[in-house]
Amino acid sequence: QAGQDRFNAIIAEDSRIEPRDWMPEAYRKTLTRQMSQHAHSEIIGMQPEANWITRAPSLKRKAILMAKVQDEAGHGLYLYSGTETLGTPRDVLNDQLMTGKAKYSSIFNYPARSWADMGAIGWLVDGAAIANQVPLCRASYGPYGRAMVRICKEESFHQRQGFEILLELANGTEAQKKMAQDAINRFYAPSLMMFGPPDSDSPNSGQSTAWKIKRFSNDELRQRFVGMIVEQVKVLGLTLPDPELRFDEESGTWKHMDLDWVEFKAVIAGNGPCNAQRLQRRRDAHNEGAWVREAAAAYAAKMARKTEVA
Amino acid sequence: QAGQDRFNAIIAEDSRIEPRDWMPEAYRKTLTRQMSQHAHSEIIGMQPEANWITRAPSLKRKAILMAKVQDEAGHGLYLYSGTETLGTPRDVLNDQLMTGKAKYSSIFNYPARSWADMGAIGWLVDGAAIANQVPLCRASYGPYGRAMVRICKEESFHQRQGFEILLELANGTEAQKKMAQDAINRFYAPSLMMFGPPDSDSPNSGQSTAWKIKRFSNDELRQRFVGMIVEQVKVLGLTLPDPELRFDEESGTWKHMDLDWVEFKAVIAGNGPCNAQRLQRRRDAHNEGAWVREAAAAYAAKMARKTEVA
Amino acid sequence: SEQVAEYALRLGDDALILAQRLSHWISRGPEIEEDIALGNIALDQLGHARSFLSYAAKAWGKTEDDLAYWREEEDFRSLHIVEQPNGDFGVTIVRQLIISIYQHLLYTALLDSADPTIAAISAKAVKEVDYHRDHAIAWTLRLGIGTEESARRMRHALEVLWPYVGEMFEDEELHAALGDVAVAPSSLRAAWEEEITAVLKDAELELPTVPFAMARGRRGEHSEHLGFILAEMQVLARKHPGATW
Amino acid sequence: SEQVAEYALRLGDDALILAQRLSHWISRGPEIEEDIALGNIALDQLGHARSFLSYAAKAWGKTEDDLAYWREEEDFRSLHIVEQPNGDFGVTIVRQLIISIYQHLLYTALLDSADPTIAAISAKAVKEVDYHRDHAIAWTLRLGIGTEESARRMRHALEVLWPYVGEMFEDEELHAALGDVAVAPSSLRAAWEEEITAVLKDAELELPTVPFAMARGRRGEHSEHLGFILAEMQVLARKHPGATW
Repeated sequence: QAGQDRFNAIIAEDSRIEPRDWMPEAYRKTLTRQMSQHAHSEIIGMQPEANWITRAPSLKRKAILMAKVQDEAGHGLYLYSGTETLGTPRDVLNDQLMTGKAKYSSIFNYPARSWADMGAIGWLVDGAAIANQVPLCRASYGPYGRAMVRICKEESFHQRQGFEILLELANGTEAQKKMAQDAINRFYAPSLMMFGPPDSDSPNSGQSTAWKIKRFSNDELRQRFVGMIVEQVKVLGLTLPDPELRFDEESGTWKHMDLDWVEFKAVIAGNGPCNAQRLQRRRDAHNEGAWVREAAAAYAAKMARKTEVA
Repeated sequence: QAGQDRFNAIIAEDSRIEPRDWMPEAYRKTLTRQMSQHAHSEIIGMQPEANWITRAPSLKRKAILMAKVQDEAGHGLYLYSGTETLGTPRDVLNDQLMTGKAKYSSIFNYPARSWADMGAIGWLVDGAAIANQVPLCRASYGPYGRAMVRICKEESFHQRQGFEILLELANGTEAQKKMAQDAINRFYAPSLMMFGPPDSDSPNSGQSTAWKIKRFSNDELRQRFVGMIVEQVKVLGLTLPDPELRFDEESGTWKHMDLDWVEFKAVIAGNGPCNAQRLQRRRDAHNEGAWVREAAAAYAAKMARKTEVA
Repeated sequence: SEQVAEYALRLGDDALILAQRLSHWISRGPEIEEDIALGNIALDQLGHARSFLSYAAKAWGKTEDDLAYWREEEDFRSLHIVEQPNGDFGVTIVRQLIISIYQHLLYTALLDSADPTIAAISAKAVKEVDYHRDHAIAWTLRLGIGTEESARRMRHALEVLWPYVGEMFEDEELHAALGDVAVAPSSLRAAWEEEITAVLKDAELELPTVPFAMARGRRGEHSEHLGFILAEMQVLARKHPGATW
Repeated sequence: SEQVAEYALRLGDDALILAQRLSHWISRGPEIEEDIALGNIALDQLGHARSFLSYAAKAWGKTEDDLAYWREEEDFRSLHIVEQPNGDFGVTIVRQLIISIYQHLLYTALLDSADPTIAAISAKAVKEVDYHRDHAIAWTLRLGIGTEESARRMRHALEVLWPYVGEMFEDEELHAALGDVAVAPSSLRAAWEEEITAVLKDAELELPTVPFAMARGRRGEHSEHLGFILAEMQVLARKHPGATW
């Protein structure tokens, strides 16, 4: 009870819970799920972009893309460490990912079909991720909030790079412009869906808000994001594929087209174009690397014995 | 002694030794070596051409090339069967190939670097092979001679196809013409060396000639081949990369440039550009297929038991 | 007509991409007999592709090579299943099992196509695909029943490929529009399921339960693999525009 | 000068093709730490490639991308060793061991190059390559000593790659012509052999005895692999001539 009181006090004064602090099991579980999902998303999210590294159309873009995918691996590791502070080791988390028990951001189950997708993913997908994550920098769990600060910094760098790719294409040849518009057309709706179902249909976020993990509702975040991209797409001289998009003065909100939540749920359920491929790639990398990890462990054990003996 | 007499008589009357006939051990050994080398050459020889199947520049050429490489696999199997009649099973022969104990035609240790090589290999390499093999259709060992009859028929078809590839290139764009000439430049000397060292430096062929396996000397066969390609290259409107090439009226023979027998021996010894790659590919295919062969054997055994029980 | 050409393009692209994938086995098979067998199957598929693509090309005043070498990824109409990597021999065999049963049913139905060219190509193809099916079934039995290792690999292969089965049976408006010329893929589904279920049962394997992927190859929305396949297939032809070979 | 550019091209092409090969590991490593490590090494090599190729390009009035994307296979100057397939992690590590020791010696020697640009690029590169060498050595020890399986794979990797070691130390006329600008590869050989022998000994591995292959990448005579590497690397750029990205 003393623990619970202290926990409540920390939450109330908007201070931070640290790993050694007492915390309710449900809080621990919620955070573990959310942080590991986030980590998994970074790791799986490497794949659509890695798909274009070997084909990047200039050496400069190749270097930028490689560095970006590296950063994602780094974020993944950082978030796994954060999750481990809650008591679940990384190999357990990785198993949950590989067996399909744990989720990751559904957007990565769409293919990266053209080079312009490197732009659209950076601008829209990373953009949506940032909109989601900036408030998480103040999340009540210390390691999570701190990880988010660092990650958000890099993500906004990535978002700018994505925007630059699109800008270059939009000012390029007709074929490049078409490629850019096509990528935006494909990623617009899925990126809006990254904020989750409408508030009217999102019953679970009350507890997260009370625990000061979640600070804004799905729709609030989506609104911010839409407001942002509406302005930015003008700079590109391209369009968002949404005939219904308009600012409604009366409610002070953006009205957009209906999103296909049936598809959204189907993709989460495993029916997306690339779910099977993404998980399989992860499993293949893990399985094919087993002998390497075993050798490294055996070597470390041998060296430890040697040191003991000496 | 009766066996030896009968063997001598068969050879003397230019008739054929069959698998059940008595034969000297040395004859058996020589034939086993020669036939299995020939089989290995067909199998390894698939690789340089297989290298271009996925990139063939027209669907028609792709189909022709695939059929050709198939034929080579067929020749390999046919020759392995022939060799098995001499008492050495195929898996032993295959082991000899994979461990580098058995040789194969050295020409296949050169890379197939361009599409035009599909033409040059067909025209020059298959051409030289045919010149070597036509006399073997009358080889004293029955299964060998019969295999050669069938193989030569298909090979001359392949040679025509190779010539056609070059002809099309020679009549094509400047880049295509250049590609064709470059391929001929690279394959000319190695194809001349396919007949083996000059007679003056080839001490081993006496016994093979006496046994009526070999019917013509290395230089005799090389002369025939040179005479043939000298005429054919004119049709192509291309040149052979040999400034010394001329018909010497006095000796009635073709004079050609000195061939680089040092390189020839180095390639045979394992130093060719592709020796390691060719053998490794064969080993990889074999090793990666082990579970398949084991499963097939296990299945056959299970089915046999079932039939027994029933 | 344009629509018949569109239909022929679908049949041709499936066969072409499958041929391209299978041809990679030549010189890499688990035994030389399989270099030959898979090579023959690839060659048959390439033959079917050439017939269908030539027919489609005529409607547009083009050639088979124009269609094979000069279309962009989004203009291909292949199914995701034929674009999938070869994997190990087990994956290739399961893909062959899935496709050869499908193609056998499809070409059999197309014998009655109201378009005489499609019917004629199908009549030739169905005989060859019948052999492909025999080959796939024979290996499915060997590998399903053979060893624990081979059975494990076959179960894995089924899981890896099953997501792309759903797309094979999706009808398009084109099918309805073409009437008796085409066969609605959905009409093949029951027979296909019955047949493959029986084979898997004989092979002591089970139908996988993994969900189908949203795959829309018929609309030009391809797997991430196709770009790599085309880069390799088209590289030489595209370096020499206008050349003949 | 033209000759300095030719020399820079050799250094640049080795780094570029190696970067291209290594980058394939990103999202496929045995652990995520290795996705990062191999990715970093690839990124470093790409950086070196860009510096050397930009420098070479200037002499010809071109750009780094002109050289990377618009040259044909025979115009590349890369060594066969960097063109070799990644193989398993062991093959990649052995290739890294072979190359990183080599590059470390080479760039160290080039610190004294009479060409200030080459010296400057080498000064930056040598620090990074030093890390690549540490990485390769650490893994060679782990895998050589770790388990029987890993030792077996390392012996295999050494056999597979050793044929392409000979070419690395072959001098060309260019080196003599360039005098103090360049480093004769043969001059690195003794130190390289000493260093790799010591590492292999520590790792309980042996120098392979397989013969060297005739490899003449410096003359534009490449392994059969390079065509495939370039087809993939150049495909997109070549579809859009004149475009900027």
